[in-house]
Amino acid sequence: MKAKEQRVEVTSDTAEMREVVEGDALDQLPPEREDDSAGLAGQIALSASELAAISEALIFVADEPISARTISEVLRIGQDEVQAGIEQLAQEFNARNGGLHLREIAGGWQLATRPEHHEHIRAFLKSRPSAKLSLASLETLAVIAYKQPITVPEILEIRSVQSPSAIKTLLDKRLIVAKGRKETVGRPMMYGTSKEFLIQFGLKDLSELPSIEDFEDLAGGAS
Amino acid sequence: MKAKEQRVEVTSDTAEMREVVEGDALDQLPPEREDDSAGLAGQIALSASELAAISEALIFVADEPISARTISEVLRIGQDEVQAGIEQLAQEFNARNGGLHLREIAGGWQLATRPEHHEHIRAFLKSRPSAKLSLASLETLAVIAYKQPITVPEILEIRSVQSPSAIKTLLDKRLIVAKGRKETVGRPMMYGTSKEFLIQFGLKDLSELPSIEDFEDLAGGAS
Amino acid sequence: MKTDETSEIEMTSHAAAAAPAVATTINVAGASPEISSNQDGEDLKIVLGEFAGPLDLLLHLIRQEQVSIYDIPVARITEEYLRYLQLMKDLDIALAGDFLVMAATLIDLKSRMLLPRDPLAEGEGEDLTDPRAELINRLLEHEKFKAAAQMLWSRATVERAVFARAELETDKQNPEVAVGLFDLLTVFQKILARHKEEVLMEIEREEITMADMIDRLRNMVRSAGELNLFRFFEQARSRRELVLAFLSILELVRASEISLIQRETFGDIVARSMG
Repeated sequence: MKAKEQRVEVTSDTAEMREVVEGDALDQLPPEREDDSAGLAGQIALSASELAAISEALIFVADEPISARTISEVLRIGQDEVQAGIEQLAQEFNARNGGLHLREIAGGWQLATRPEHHEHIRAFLKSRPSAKLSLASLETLAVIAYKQPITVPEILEIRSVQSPSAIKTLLDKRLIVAKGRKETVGRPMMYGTSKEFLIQFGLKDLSELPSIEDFEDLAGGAS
Repeated sequence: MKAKEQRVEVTSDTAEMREVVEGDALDQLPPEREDDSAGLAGQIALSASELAAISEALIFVADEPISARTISEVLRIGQDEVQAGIEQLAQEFNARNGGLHLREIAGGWQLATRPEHHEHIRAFLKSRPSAKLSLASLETLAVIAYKQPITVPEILEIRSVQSPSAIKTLLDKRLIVAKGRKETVGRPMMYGTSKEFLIQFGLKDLSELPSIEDFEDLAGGAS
Repeated sequence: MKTDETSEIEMTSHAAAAAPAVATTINVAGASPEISSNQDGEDLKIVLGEFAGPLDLLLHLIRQEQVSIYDIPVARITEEYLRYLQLMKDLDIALAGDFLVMAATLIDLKSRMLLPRDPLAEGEGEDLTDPRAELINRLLEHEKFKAAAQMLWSRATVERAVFARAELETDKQNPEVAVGLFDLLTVFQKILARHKEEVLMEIEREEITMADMIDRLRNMVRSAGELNLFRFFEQARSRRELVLAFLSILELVRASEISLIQRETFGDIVARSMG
């Protein structure tokens, strides 16, 4: 689930999925420890290498970055242990220098290709770089990222524009989300960046953004 | 007509920025071989480890098993060489005994989880913390959220589509709760959103639901 | 000029004929448009730089004129700014109101710079601040966000070179559409719009009879052999039709033409032909 606090997932047919997974695919599998589903109370004893392997499998299967916490909950194993296991795994992956790397992004872990292979991958996928944000949207996003939570009038004020169309674009692209109301006249809605923002801009979390003051030198010096 | 276009460019600093930025960002990427796009005719010289890494990346992003032949066509490299590279890669992967293995299936290569981990994977898939809604449920939820407390016949009146199963789904997901009976004929049950709903959508209280006015702030606004 | 996209204007052949003349005179904001030789000038496409807002344009002009942001020659910059707006007007490009507001601000500033300081206000020590101060602060602030936008841009560029895995079977089994708060509102608005339309249509629609409804049900079950009743109900356009649909099911069950099957508690109900 993206941006937990803000979103609800929608699916067409969950019941069907269960049947497929449980019925079809899994019957063919070799039996696993039987106490798994039963032993809700007890922890599972896993060797470090088993833990790493299972974490790798879960990271691969998850359709978005998955946190050590989620993995620790699924496996009922201490979060620290899982975190350490994944960090070890990431090191191995990255030392391997293969086609994949394991990275921390948007509060979770993800397997992804390396940037240096992008041309070959694009050639294969026949994909072009995805639609870019307009400069207006990008500047608006920067304002929101650094001033969040912030209301529409405040954003427009900073940018000296009257049209909120860039804000609407960012909302449509799910790069920003509503963050409650401001307790002033009219209780305007406040906005902030989303998990999708972290993913698209390759950030672990917001603290990874350089401080806005770091841009001051650039700004002053330009003239 | 279109063939003979003439361009007048009013240059601007922003256009420049684009180039600069794009230039910058890509410069940060490790350089890729330059003859890639140019050398349609010639083969690319790749070291065995590069070839393995790129093959791995391609197998990873492909949405179905990908054959050595396809890879050899994308990279413009002999098929035998590619095949040997992948087999080597598969051996490494499988010797590693990690969470993934590289397998040959349906005439192609595929990365997949190992059967012995499927129990955990299934546990994870089941645990995905999400309230999953069909479009019908979402519509029903929207009506309830904005018109609460509301009875089933009233929902039906607005949605003009059958909703009983959607209401049951929403009750199951605890997104809505019964809010007493309406004092009319038949005393139908009224429904409203729950605390769980607030949590899922990251709301402090219902007043934080975006209103039509908030929407107009974003959509209209521009004069 | 739109604020969102790079403006592209295609001019007609008439305009193209005049293009060379225009080309030599366009020199606004220091921009020297390059015009490739007009081969036979049927079309003229003008690509304008993208200014994300009036502050962007202003910053550009300040840089163009190579003046200090802390000591803006207001008269000169205002003139350049207005020339740019005039060019946009000449080219018939709709300008966002933002640019006009800024023009007004600049003109106001220019006139205030020309006025001698109010001696009274000076006495109170309030008007000692540069009338340009507010604008300068805005520009400095804007430059910071512009630099931040640039940083985001390069991050996104790198990120676009990184790929996640393709969709897996397990994703498809669990298709997810993330829904945010505003989706809830959008969906609600759509329903209201749809509802309004249906109410209008209902007035004109011919009323269906019980016999029609029974025929419809019979045909639907027969043609498919099996019919999910929810699908049947969904065809009902009004509450009245819904009632008729329900009654027609009862009728065919009573006549043993169909049987009803529910595979799981609260699951969908399926009608099957008994013929």
